[in-house]
Amino acid sequence: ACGSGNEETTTESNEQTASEQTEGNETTEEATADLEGSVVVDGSGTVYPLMSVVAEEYMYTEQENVSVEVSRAGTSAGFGRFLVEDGTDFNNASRQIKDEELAEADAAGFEVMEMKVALDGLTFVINKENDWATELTKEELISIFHHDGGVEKWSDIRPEFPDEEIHAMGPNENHGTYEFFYEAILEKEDLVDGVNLQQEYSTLVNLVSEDVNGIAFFGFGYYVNNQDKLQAVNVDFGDGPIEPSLDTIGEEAEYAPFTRPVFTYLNVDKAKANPQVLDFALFTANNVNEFAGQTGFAPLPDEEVQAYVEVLEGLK
Amino acid sequence: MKYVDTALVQKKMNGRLLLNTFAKTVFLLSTLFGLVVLAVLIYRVVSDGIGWINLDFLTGKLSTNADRAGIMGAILGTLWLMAVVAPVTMFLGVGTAIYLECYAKKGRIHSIIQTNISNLAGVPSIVFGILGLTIFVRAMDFGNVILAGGLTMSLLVLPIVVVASQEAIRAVPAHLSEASFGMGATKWQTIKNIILPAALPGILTGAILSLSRAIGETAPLVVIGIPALLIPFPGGIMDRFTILPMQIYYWTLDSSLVAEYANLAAATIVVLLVVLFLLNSIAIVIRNKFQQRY
Amino acid sequence: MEANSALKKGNAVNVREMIEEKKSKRSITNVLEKIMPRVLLMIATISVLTTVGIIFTLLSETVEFFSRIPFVDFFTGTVLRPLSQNPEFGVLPLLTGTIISSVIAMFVAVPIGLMTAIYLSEYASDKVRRLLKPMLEILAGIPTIVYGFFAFTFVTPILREFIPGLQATNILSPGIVMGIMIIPMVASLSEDAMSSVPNSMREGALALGSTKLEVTRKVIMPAAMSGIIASFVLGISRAIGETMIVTIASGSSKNFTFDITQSMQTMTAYIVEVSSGDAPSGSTIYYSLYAVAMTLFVFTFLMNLLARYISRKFREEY
Amino acid sequence: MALSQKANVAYSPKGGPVETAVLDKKVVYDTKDLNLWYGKDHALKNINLAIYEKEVTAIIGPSGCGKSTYIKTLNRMVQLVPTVRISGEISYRGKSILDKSYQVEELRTRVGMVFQKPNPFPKSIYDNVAYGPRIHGIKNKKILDQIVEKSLRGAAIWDEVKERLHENAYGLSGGQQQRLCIARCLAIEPDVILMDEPTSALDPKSTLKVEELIQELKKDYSIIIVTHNMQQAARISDKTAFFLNGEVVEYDQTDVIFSNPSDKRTEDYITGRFG
Amino acid sequence: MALSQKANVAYSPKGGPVETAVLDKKVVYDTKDLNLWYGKDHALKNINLAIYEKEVTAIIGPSGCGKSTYIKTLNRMVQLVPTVRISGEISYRGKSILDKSYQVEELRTRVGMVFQKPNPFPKSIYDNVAYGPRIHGIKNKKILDQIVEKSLRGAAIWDEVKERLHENAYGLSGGQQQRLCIARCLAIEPDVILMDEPTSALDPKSTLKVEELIQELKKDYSIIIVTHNMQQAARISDKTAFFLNGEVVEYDQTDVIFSNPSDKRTEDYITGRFG
Ligand SMILES: Nc1ncnc2c1ncn2[C@@H]1O[C@H](COP(=O)(O)OP(=O)(O)OP(=O)(O)O)[C@@H](O)[C@H]1O
Ligand SMILES: Nc1ncnc2c1ncn2[C@@H]1O[C@H](COP(=O)(O)OP(=O)(O)OP(=O)(O)O)[C@@H](O)[C@H]1O
Ligand SMILES: [Mg+2]
Ligand SMILES: [Mg+2]
Ligand SMILES: O=P([O-])([O-])[O-]
Repeated sequence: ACGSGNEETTTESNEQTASEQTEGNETTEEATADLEGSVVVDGSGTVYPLMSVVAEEYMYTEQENVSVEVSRAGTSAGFGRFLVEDGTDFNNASRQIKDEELAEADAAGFEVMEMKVALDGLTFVINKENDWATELTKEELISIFHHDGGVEKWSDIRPEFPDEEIHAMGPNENHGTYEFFYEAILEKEDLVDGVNLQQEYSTLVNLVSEDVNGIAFFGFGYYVNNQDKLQAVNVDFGDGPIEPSLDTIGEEAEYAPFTRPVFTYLNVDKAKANPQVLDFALFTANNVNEFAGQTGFAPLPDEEVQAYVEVLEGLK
Repeated sequence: MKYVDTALVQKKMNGRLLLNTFAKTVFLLSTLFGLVVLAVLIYRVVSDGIGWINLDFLTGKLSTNADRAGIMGAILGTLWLMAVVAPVTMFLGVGTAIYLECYAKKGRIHSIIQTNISNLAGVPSIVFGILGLTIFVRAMDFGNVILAGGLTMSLLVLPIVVVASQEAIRAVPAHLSEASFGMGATKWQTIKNIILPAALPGILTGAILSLSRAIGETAPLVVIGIPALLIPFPGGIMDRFTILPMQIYYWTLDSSLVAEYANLAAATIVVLLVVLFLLNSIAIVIRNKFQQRY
Repeated sequence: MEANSALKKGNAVNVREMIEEKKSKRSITNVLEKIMPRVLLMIATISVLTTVGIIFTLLSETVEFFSRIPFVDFFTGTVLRPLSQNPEFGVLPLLTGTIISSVIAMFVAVPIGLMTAIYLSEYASDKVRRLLKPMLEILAGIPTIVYGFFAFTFVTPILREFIPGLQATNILSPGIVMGIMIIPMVASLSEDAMSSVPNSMREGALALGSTKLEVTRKVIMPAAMSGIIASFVLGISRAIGETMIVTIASGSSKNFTFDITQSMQTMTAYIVEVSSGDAPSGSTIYYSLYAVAMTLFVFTFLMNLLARYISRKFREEY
Repeated sequence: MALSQKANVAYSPKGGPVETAVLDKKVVYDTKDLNLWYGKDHALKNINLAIYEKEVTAIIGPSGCGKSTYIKTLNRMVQLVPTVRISGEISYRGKSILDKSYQVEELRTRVGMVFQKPNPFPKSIYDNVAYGPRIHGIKNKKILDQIVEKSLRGAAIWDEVKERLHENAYGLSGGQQQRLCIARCLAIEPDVILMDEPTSALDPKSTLKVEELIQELKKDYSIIIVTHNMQQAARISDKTAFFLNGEVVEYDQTDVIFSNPSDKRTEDYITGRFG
Repeated sequence: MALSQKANVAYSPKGGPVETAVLDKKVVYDTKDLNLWYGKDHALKNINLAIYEKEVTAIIGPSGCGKSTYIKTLNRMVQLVPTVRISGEISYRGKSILDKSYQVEELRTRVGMVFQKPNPFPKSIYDNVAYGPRIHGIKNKKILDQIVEKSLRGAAIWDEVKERLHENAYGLSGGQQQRLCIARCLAIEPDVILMDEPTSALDPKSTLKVEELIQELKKDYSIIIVTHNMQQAARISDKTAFFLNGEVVEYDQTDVIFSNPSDKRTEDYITGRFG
């Protein structure tokens, strides 16, 4: 029930999924409340909506004396706080941890456990009044953002498009979303000069919703919640335009080239030392699929999640 | 020989008077401009927010779910922050003011401190945030807890309290302290028994005004770092916390995620403005009621 | 009256003796008397230590920053890409953002603040002044976050009705709102300056047949000019240091541009952005935070000094 | 004492018709049944006075008797005090100035005023004098130069300041400042000059200069001067009004007032028995 | 005038030895060659004065002559002004009080002071009187009660305030406030009471009351009173010192000063020729 104008379409179906899944999960409803202490989560702004809901649910239904605080400095910045001695307990990430970062964890002397929490579709959004760029090929999209794409105006993409300058935007380098885009899609080629990179997703939403020539990319969740203000570009990966949706952004589904897993990283040593951290990790693994849909993510396959539960149980 | 042509003067007179009347109108309109903006601002905020203010909102926990989100955590955080700021600034501010007004000789030390205070008053609040981050959060390793935030805010509003206290102390007529000295009281006895009680209303007024400044400040706490989602209520000065302006900040930013957050932000602004209004009213009451006529 | 002296003689209480007797116990008073000045001096020193602390923290990290990024590159660079793979640290985008937003603010605050001051000091009756002044002061007491919200959700949409090219985040709207926030400051300080021009000056001019407007323009304002200008400078200083309004309403693009319809970042907003990202200490971007803060500090410090210098140096002798 | 002319008594305690002065002197100001209150404070009570052209009229009386209030009523400066209420009538050159329709700005260009404390503007000497002409629309530099010189000469200060016209007026001594204020007043060529204790802030030498100046000015202007100093009134004025507690006790030729007052209170005051 | 006793002249213009008073009166204060500067301003010049026990000594002189400065030197209050420099000597009961080693607080518990403007503390009447004893460590409620009553009786104000001891002192009239200040001073049972124009802010009736009180008090205390009012000095004092421009022009029995002054300036002052 936290969507905006789009409640009828998404939320209801999600609630159904949620309740179905709840039946399969005995742990959820029993609030045992025997743990206390705090759990500190930082990192991805993309993952924030999902993890904040998980954390809130955990505190309301599971352990009311445990304080789970969730911040959202962005994936990379979050790792900065995570990969130090006495850092945060969890770091959400919208890209995979890098080798250098893992090395830092080693240096700080603790073990990191990676948990995928959901699947996210990198979504390109345009203004509601933009009636020409509603369907673009993957290559055309890349050419808009690539520094060498040779595209400045819409008409540079296709001659029938307006002769107007394109305003390309995206989250800034603090964000995993940026890095995913930069590394996996642009293959580490620089972004176009003059791209407007912002810290806050809300700024991006506003910018595009008010700018006919704007185009921005970010996680699917930020699009779902702003369908009244934005429209998504349907991407043609070679087999015709695909609309990003919960159904299409699965790992094997049609939107897969722009789909990426999102993660949370756990400081294993802290989980061993602090039962509430471990407990929250378990809760997350057990319940994250339940909340994925309503926050704009596609859920992971159940087996994958179950594997985490087993690993975590082993830490007890 | 006449230089001043009376007829000409007479002719120009009407134009000058008209210009004067016109200017007066423009000046009045300018004055009203600020007030109109104020009215619009308050109207906007209230109309967006008032529907969301109810007991559950005021006493509830924070939530990502707009319907059940409450601001008790932020209110308590604000109160805890005040619990640090009020005594610290009063102690430092009044102490400094007493030193400057009663002890310091008008010399180098006096002018260094005095100049320093007026400079400090002009330092942007965000710079205090960096100071707090570097000293309290990191070097002293408090972390981003109430104590660190409170100490940072205390330094930020210190000049306000110092200046107000100085004025209050200076306003205590010399003949009162002379009477006390004349009885053989020592300086400290005179300060403690005569000057401070007489200056108290002025000092309190300044302290309350400084508190209301501290309550509204956001920038330093952004730098210090306040979690976006923190549900449990703070219970002591070493707890992490959020405050009303930070909640407004996050809700404003996230309004693109959940549209109702904009209403929550507006509702929180209403609460914040009411708190500020109450504080300022108290300050005015103290100023009017307890001000002694000597 | 005779009864009085009788009372004195026959009285059991001998205050003089008691005072003498208590004198031995007055050591606490004496100790307090000795240590209080020192204690208070120590307390007073804390404000100085705060300044020293600010300068020291800013300076030490800034020095490290400049050991990585040449001083000249920082102050002449027009590209600011702190987080990029190949970062660049030119502060000019932030400086222009800061200066442009402050200039816009002053375009609002100076005329309106000054005219308000004139109205209150020269035209308004006592009663009206007593009513209007506190109301204006409310405007100064509104938290900046509220102004930020106001700029973002109200002023920008309205401006967009009139200025089609205006972006959703832009420097114009927060500039205007900062100006509104500063009006009471300019008004109140200018009004103080004008009210302190002695009445004899007003009477002298009125007696020559001047209208109030002429008195104000030709006599009061020139006489109060130093105070008025000082109020402007303090207003600018306030605008330079203002954070939340620009952070919320101008976004975080680091454009080096003079187009006020665009999103720009100020020094303060940059500090907010970098510290919300919580840059890991040791990284260049972390140090850049301090370098920018130092620049900001020096800027506002100079403004405050200037204001004080103006109001002291050019104070009129009446 | 330099009283030479003789005129009929112009004082009319019962508010009856004022007898016209001989020697063809016209009435400049005619005050009838003037009452003035500051809030509840009855500061002027039933004032009836006729003031004549090209004379020096002195107003004397103890502190607080309403002297300043009265002359400030003559150019309506008194109405700057918000609580003031006035009844009765003052006519200037035949027109009732207390009428709302009478433009004060115009009145004040015809009636100059010099105050107790010299109050030059914080501008150059030149700009002080040129202030009046300028606001009345005279912009021509040459004409202004002439006006400034003439006014400064008229105020007997030209020789002292001609070398430093563009220096700040605050560099002048108190006596010079006061004469500058008189010059400023002359620059708009007034008809009447009101002076409220113009020498009380000055040393004896400056006082003498200003007194001489006043004697000179009365050839062209009608002057009303308030003074605390009875010797001064006796020295320079043609007529003298004695105020007490907001009332005019006696108004007559100056030599009559000082040599042969008809009211006991006047005599008491003049002989220093009170005030 | 109630002067009955006779004493030798205690004035010694050349700073020579002061003759001892007859009638067994001891010298309380002895001032020798006292000079005092406010910055560069030479406010007291070569003062030599001996003040006697259980007498009223009046100090008269025109405004600015140094009267207040002198009596504030006697309890070293004058040193609250930072620019003050002093040379010479004042001994109180034989001890030099200008010595750094002399504790001012102690001096001031023995020498009370009453000021020109009544200056009660913004506290209750009771607390005002109890202030002195309290700061000197007397906390016992019963004893304080007694002291308060005794002092208020001593200052002849007990009957007027006994019903409202715990009301704020600012509710009292000016004259009552001044007597309260005297009571406050009596509460620490001083030896000397300094009074700086204690009646100048009071109406005639209150003045009379305070004057009667002073006559009463001198049975137990030595009183030094500064006054502008020569009649008052003549009415209540035993000795009078006439100050002029920071110097003591004449010091003698009050009746001598007023009937047969030896200095022309004293006579001029007393007969109202200046000041
Ligand atoms: N602005 C004012 N508001 C209220 N009362 C006033 C004001 N100005 C003067 N008065 C009162 O009006 C009475 C007459 O004052 P006015 O200044 O005319 O006396 P004055 O004869 O000029 O005395 P002085 O010789 O002291 O200048 C006095 O009682 C004074 O207190
Ligand atoms: N705090 C001060 N600083 C500088 N000069 C002072 C100070 N107090 C008094 N004076 C100067 O010292 C001189 C004597 O002043 P004092 O107050 O002793 O005079 P006084 O005889 O008490 O006059 P009054 O009758 O007006 O009270 C005066 O010229 C005065 O200007
Ligand atoms: Mg007057
Ligand atoms: Mg005195
Ligand atoms: O906020 P991010 O998910 O892009 O790091």
